[in-house]
Amino acid sequence: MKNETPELFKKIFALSVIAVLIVGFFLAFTEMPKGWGVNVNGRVSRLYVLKNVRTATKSLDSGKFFAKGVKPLRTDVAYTPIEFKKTANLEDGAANVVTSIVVDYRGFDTLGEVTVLFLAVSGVMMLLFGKRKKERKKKTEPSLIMYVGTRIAFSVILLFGIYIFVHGHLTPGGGFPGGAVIASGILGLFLGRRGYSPNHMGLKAFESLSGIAFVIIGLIGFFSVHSFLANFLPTGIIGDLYSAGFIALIYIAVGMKVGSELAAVVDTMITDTEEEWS
Amino acid sequence: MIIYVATVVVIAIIISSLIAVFSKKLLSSIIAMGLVSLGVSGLFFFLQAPDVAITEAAIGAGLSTAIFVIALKRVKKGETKDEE
Amino acid sequence: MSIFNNAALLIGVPLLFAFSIPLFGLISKQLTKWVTLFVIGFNATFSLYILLAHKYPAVVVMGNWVPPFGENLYIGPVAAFLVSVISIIGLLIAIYNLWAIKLGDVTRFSVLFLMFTAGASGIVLTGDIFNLFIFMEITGISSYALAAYGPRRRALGGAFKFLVVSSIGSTLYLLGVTLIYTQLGTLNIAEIAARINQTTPGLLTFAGILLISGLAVEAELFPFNGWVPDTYTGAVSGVSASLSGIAAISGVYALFRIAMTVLGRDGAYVFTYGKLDLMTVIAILATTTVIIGELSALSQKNVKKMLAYSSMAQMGLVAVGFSIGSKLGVYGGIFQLVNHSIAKSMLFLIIGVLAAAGLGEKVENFRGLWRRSPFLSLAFTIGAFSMLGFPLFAGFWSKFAIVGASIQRGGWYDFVIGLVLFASIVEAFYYLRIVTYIFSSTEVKAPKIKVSLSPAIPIFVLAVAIIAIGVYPNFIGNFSMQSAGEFTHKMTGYVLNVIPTIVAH
Amino acid sequence: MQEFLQNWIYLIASVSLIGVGLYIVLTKENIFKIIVGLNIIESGTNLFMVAIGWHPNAVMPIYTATDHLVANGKVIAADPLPQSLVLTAIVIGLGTTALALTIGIKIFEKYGTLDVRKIKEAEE
Repeated sequence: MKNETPELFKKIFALSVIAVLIVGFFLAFTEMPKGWGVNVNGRVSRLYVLKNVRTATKSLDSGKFFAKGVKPLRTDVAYTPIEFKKTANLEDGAANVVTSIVVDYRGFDTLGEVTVLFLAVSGVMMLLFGKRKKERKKKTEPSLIMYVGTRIAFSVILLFGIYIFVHGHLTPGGGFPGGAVIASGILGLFLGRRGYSPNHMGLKAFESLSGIAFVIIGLIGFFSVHSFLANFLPTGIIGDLYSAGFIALIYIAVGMKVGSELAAVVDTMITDTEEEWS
Repeated sequence: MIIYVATVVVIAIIISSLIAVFSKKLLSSIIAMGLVSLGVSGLFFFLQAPDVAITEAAIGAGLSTAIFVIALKRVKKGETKDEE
Repeated sequence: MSIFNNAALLIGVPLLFAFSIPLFGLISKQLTKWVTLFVIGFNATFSLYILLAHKYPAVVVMGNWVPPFGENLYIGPVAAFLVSVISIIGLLIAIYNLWAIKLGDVTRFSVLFLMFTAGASGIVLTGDIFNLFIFMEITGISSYALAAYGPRRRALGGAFKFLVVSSIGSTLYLLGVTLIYTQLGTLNIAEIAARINQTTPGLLTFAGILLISGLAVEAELFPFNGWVPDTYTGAVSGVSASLSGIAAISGVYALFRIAMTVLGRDGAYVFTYGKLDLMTVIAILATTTVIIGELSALSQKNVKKMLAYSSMAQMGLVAVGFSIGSKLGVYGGIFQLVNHSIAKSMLFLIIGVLAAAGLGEKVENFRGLWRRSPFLSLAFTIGAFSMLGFPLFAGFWSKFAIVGASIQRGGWYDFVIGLVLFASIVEAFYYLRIVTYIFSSTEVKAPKIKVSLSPAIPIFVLAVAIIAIGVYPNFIGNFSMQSAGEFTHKMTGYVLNVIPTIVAH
Repeated sequence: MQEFLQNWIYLIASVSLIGVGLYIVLTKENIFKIIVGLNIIESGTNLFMVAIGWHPNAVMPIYTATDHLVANGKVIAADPLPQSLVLTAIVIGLGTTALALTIGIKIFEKYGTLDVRKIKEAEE
């Protein structure tokens, strides 16, 4: 009985917090555009979809962009038709608009995001650092089919992952899911073979070098166009594999980084370690 | 029409999130969480967001759950039950 | 809009080296700490150059997409000043870490510490409301991991609590950002700030609550600061020092950048938004924080826990200063923030040195410290006097400014005088208790404490800084005053510097 | 009915996920369960963010066969900006989860329990 009262209070407290939150959200939802009311044209995304940020920038310079008071005239920005596999030399040549926002228009966010993942992995490795324990007695040895199957599957999964991040600017996908797919292939190797352990030196080098590659691509933009993470390559014809400038390069770096990092997380978490503070 | 399918998925998601709350076993609440992620990634397809859907399926539903299970295995010697 | 793209290196260089530190770690673990030191040193030098050569106000354009369409960093007086403070304190703690961090995974610790400092600078620099979230996560994730570092098991509990509270906080922040985006269709701080009146009142009120409660976690305000004592007590002293010296600055900055620039009105005082007087709410929360923090600190036997509660109370005082809303009040808040960072990080570093010498964390353990180490005793006393606002120490001027601002503002803000007085008296109680312990004599012969060079340098520099600010407050005060102007006058101070044509009729 | 669902169903779903997650975090004592709660909150947030950029006539924001993202000079694609933000948020969520689980594992190694109350008792 003594123990139940705080439990009950806790539940009531939680429910009241949630109730306040729900009421607040309901109020906010009634006032915000939703469902049929959503209009992308009033938002900055319109410029990203039309790939026409440069024109908007020019009208910003001449003071026209915010002409009516402080209301931006995004709907007035010129519309030039974009045709798949035909239109060339757009300011951003990626057919997938989400990718062009993630890597190009808001590439700095993505650099930060890669850093967050890197830091999380660093934290995991720092906390689980220590002497590696000897593998305990195996209870079940995976069957031969499992052993061979995961090895064959791994190469297929690896190829698929690479496909996803190389085609990030054309099809849905990109560096993050591609890297995650590769990491799940490596997870399969762990399941298929007891005591499997990847090359740690290689993982570390991969992880660092791909991260460095990302920053260096950014710095090339800094030194050539004088703006960090600027797209310094020609954008080509929309829809081609060789288009969209540096997007493919960055997504390759991101894919390799995410893949090696997530593999490192899986590896660190699977291996039992003994802490040492000596 | 597709909105009705989405509604069914939403109901399924909410049910599995409730399973995650009330299940006594940790493993089943982790699986329920994975199902929530999977359902949400399905909803992303209905919301015309294939990029997000693929990422959520690979990372949120796949790897996240896998890491959870691995971590659970490491602490399995002790308690796996959520003591109410 | 003047453009100063070179400042992108303040983020780019730390990132480049953070990614390559694991490679340096293959050569030697000790090398990685030096790499961290040099990179933060570069940041400190560069930001001091920006501050002293007066390169601000300027916009840093990322990816060659001009704001409000792309992402940008904005270097105003606030950013130039606070980044310098963050980098210098980071540099000093990195020097301390050369000595303190020897065990465990030193390489990864260096990565995390470097990005912790760079992330905190990023929060202060960024001009994009979503990018702010990213930098909050960079600082947050590295601080959870750093807080869990160390052989003591209570570090883990504190770190976990911090992680849970902070991730819920950042989720709330993200929801608030999303709600504002639905109506304004932009993520640029300057554009949102200029057009905040175009949102509907109910949505704005709720979004404001979400944003403020998300950011109050890092700023250590009342209902969201349950993590503070556990985390500060559990973590290694160097980490506690960086949490109170670096993360606190960026946390308070983020809170008031959103509350004053984004959601606020232009002009000297900041009043209602939507249906809610946000500043009054913050003032109430901050006052509660001060009272709870000070009273809890009073009853602590553990010095580190006492410092943690005191840190909470001081952040409350900073927030009170900001919430007065006048230029003088914000000046007092920023000044107090910087003084607190300097003094509190020094106190934590001293605790770290003492702990390494085998001295416990109990108050009684400080008995007779004067005989054992005059240097540390003197430094601790200086820090304590600055915390309680003794005249001719740094903390005096900032508390004085906050009191002055409340008198100037008048009305019910007069209570701030009483609050500051109350805080000072309670602080005098618990800090002077330790100081009297330090200078009381013991019969027992105890060996002298040897302080090696690398922890001595930061403690010495910080102690000298406290005295210097106390004797000559104008140097820092000048920068604080400029920063206060950026906060209170949001159009001329911030928005028009980023998007000059925003109100072209 | 259809219109109501189109306007509200995703918002209701996201808010209920956030609420359920918060309930777990606030009431449960098991560390792993709290992390499950954090994950559910995050799914809800992601759903909400994508939902605010969608309208019933929306198409995918990918230029494939034609330029049907734009009709009569108006963009009819779903808003790609929140989608890109969600991509970021998902990855950050994975990082937080991994770190939280690691701290959980360490706590279990050192305290022998995952129960928050027992950890508190062990401290005192």
